[in-house]
Parts: sequence; structure tokens; C-alpha cells
Amino acid sequence: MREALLALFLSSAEPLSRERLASIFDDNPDCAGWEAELDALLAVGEGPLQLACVAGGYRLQIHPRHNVLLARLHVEAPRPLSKATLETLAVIAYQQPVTRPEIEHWRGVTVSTQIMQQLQDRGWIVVAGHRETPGRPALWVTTSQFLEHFSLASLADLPTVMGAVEG
Amino acid sequence: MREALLALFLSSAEPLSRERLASIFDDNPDCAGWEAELDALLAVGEGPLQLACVAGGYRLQIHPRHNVLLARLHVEAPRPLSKATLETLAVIAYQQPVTRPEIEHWRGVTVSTQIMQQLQDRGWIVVAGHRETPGRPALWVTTSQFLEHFSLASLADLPTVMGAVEG
Amino acid sequence: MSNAISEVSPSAALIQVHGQPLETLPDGLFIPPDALELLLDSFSGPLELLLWLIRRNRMDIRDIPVAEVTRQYLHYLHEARRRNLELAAEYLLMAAWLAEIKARMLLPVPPVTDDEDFDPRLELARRLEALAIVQWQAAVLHTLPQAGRDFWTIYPAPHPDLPLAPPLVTLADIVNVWQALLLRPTRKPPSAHTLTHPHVGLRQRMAELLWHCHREPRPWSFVEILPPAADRLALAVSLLALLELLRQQALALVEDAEGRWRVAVIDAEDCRVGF
Repeated sequence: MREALLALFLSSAEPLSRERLASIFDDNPDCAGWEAELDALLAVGEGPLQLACVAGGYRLQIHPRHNVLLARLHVEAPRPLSKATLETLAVIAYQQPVTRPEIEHWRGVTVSTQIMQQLQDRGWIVVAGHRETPGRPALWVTTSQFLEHFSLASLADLPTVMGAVEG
Repeated sequence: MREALLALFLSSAEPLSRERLASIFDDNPDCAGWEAELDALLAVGEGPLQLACVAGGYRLQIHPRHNVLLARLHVEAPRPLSKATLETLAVIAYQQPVTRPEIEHWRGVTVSTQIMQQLQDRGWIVVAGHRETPGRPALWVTTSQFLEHFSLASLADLPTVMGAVEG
Repeated sequence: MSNAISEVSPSAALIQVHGQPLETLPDGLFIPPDALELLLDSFSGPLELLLWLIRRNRMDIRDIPVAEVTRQYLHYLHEARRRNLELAAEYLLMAAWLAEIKARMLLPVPPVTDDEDFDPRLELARRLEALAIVQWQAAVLHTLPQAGRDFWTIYPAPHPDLPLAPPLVTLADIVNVWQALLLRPTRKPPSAHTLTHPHVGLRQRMAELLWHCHREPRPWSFVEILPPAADRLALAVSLLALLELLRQQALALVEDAEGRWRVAVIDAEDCRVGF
């Protein structure tokens, strides 16, 4: 019975609801114990798998204890940042705290939400507050993870750059 | 070790080769026994799963003893391939790399764009290059998804012993 | 697996009429009513019809009795025409080719060549053999186990979010990019949004809105204060006018008991919404 349940879950692209499972099992008297087996599976999982309750029913997923291993299979090779992302990061690093319109002013083009999201996902930038001007724009700063990644003790260690600074 | 192997196979959308597994396991001394475990898995499977050798690697599939049950879950079976589609696929599989005019020559009729599109949509054929003849016709080959769908370890496993052709 | 394949004998049995194999088509070329259309439909072209005829007559591809095959082939074509079935032009082309081969077979073999390539049937035999091979190979593919038909693979199990690989970026990259930005000659001035179409009557619409809301000191729903039967431009101007009045704090947005936004003249400080 457990094998049958596992076979269904493992071959299914979507989560399976109790109703769906019932429609598969219920006219077969040999499968009477399926609900007890489902509950057991839900409680203890099976090997590297755990049964999770998600929208639309249950699905098997890999237990997080295998994350380190899975990362070796799935994580793609590091890629360079796009020029747009790099510029945005540079403006925030050197001009912080800085608003998005100010970043756009420095770069001369609009900054996509996607870029800001990407840098936030990395944990490199964060909103530190809001400027008290109309619209109260968010003020962006770099994080301690940013400093760690680039082996900087503090922002003061950012190399000084010469240029015509007139803002 | 078995759990770790299963976790990798269970989370992978494509077959994993021994080389791929080696690159994941080999710099970890705790994982020294993975090859023995792989062979054991290959021999006896695990619960409802069996390990199959396809497309140059290994993948998990549900043991056929559960087919009746699975047919109840996967009610919308894939549409059977038409005769014309099957013949076109056969020419590409056996004659690759092959151009469309060559396919038409083998089959004795023109090959519709629709059929070529259908085979591409399934991910079974791709253009691998162009023949350096006038018009530079595209050269069609089958993909690893083709091997996966037909459960073939490699193209060399396509049966070649001709039966009674003159039937 | 070899068992499965030996069962495959791509033959006339592939052609069925009302579920019955058409191998039993009587000799003498009697064609049952309605069968011809189904029969011809099942062939993808004239070559396949020809191959089927040869197999049905148990003839040798490498030694085709061209006269007999041509007679039978033409019979099917005539039948098809008699029943007003549409046939592709290739069927007529094949008929012409057969007739040509038949004619050349009647000619004496020129003494200068004893080449077996001279046999006018050779090209036809080659093409029929190619088709036979393709049919056999297609039958082989059909018997191979197919995913979702004969077996099911696992669908990859999801796993928790994995850590992202850090991108390839060095401190020097950031410094260089910043340097380049500093040296960039011209920068766009901070953008400001201005209305470029005064003639659409923003001021007037603002006045109308204010007047409308002042008529009765109650919160108004958006629908109530929009101009009746307004087009897109009028709606856009109304919205701009409303936003401008909100910005100037001439009007305020308030939330009613059901949590819907309403517009009201500012008088009660307690229900004002920070904007």
C-alpha cells in the first residue's frame, strides 16, 4: 500500500488531494488502508522524501537535510553580473544612502525593479529608511553581507575613485 | 549513502551519468561507497522504483507492476503518434544526421512542416547543423529526450536486425 | 525485446477497414463499396500504394512484374476517378513512371552495356526498398517501450530553495564601473513629470471636482465624481485632477466602514489619510 502511494506521488507532476487519491483507490477493496498509510507517510516520510501539504493536496519533496548534496547537483556555475546590475551596485556602494531616482540620475537610464530585486536576493542591498521628500522614496544601502563578500572591513575601505564629482 | 543517491535521482529532471555522480561525490570521503550502492540500486531498485539506464545515464522510473494503478492517475494518455510522424521520426533516428529532402526521399512523400514541428515540440529532434551543399539544408538529429522517451541507453541500442521486409 | 520485434511485420495488415485487416481483399481486384476511399486514405503516397500491391501479390521487389503491377495500380486509379475521389498529382506521376518503365522493358538491351544498372526497374526497386526499411523502422519504434504509455518515469521531486551561487564579481569590477560612471560626460537631469496638454482642461476638471465634492460634505465614491459617459482621455484627466487635488490637500482619501476608498473634502482631521 505504501508502495502504491509512493508510485502515485512520484509519477505525478501536481500535488494529489485526498479526493483524487480516493477516486483512484476507493473502488479497490485491496487498497482500503490507503488513508492510514498516507497519514503515516505524512508523519515520518520515506527515505530522503517527506510528504508536504501544499495548495491542492500533498506532494513528496526532498528532505532539507540533503540540501548540501542537492546544491552540488543543481546550483549552476557562477556567472558575472550584468553591466546594468554592476552599475547599480556601484552607485549604491559609493553614494549610499541613495534613492532609486538618484541611481537613475547617475546611470542615465531607468533602473529595473528586477535589478533591485536581484541585488536584494543576494542580500547585498537593503532599504534603510525613506527620504522625507514628496513620495518618501526608499533609501538604499549596502549590507554587511556585501562587505563580507568583498572582504571589506567597512565602507571606508572602498577604494577611493577620482572623478569629476558634481552630482 | 543510498538515501543520498536516491535524493539526487529523485530531484533530477534528466538522467545522471556516472561521471556526473562522480563529480558530486568524489571529493567527499564519506561518499566512497556510492558506486557499490548505485550498482545495488540498479540491480534491485527501491520500493516502487527501479533504476533504468537511458540516454547515457540513469534515471528512476516506476516499476511496471504499478502500471494499472498509474493508468488510473494519468488518465489523459499521450496521443499515439500518427503513421507519418512515426515514419519521419524513424528516418531521423536511423539515418541521422539527415536533411528534410532526404527524409522525403526515404519516405517517398513530402514531409509536412507540421510533423517536423510536432517532433520538435516534443523535444525529440533538433537541427544539429547544415549540410554544405547548395541551399545549406538543415541536418536533423534526435535528442537525448528522444532516447529518454523510448527508454534507449544510446542510439546504438536502436534495433537493427531487419525482419521480413518483403513481408 | 527481440520477441516484440519479430512480431512486427509491416505488411498490408497495417491497413484496416472497419477494424478488419484488409489482407482479405479478394483477388480479381474487387473493391468493396466505401473501402477504396479508406484504403487510399491510409496511404501517404503512391509509393506506399505500390508497395502494398507488391506485397499483397507476394511479388519480389527486386524483380517486379511491371506489367501486372501497372495494370493493378491503374485499376485503383480508375476506380478512384470513377468514384470522384481526389487523388494527389503524385499518383498520376507514378502512373507515368510505371508506363515508362514498362515501355523500356520492351526495348532490347543495348549490346554495349551488360551493366545490371541498366534494368529500368532498378530506381523503382530502390525507392520501394527504402520505404520498406522506413516502415520496418517505424514499426520498431512503435514497439519500443514509451514513457507515459508503457512505463512512467518519476517527476522530479521539488526541494527547498538552495543557496544561490555567488556571481563572478570582484571589488575591482565595482570600482571600475564607478570610475566610468563618474567620467561619463553628461547625465540626465532628474526627471520631472509635466503635463504637455493643457488644453485637456486639467484646471477646469479640478475646479469641477472640488465644486462637486463641496456640494455635500460626505465621502464620495470614485464612480460618483467621474464625468458621465467619459472617454479614456476624460477619465485620465479626471484621475490626474483628483491626484493633484489630493497632493494639494484640497481633498483627502478616506476609508469607509467597508474598507473602500472615498474622496472627501477635508474637514474632519481624524479620518484623514497621510498622503
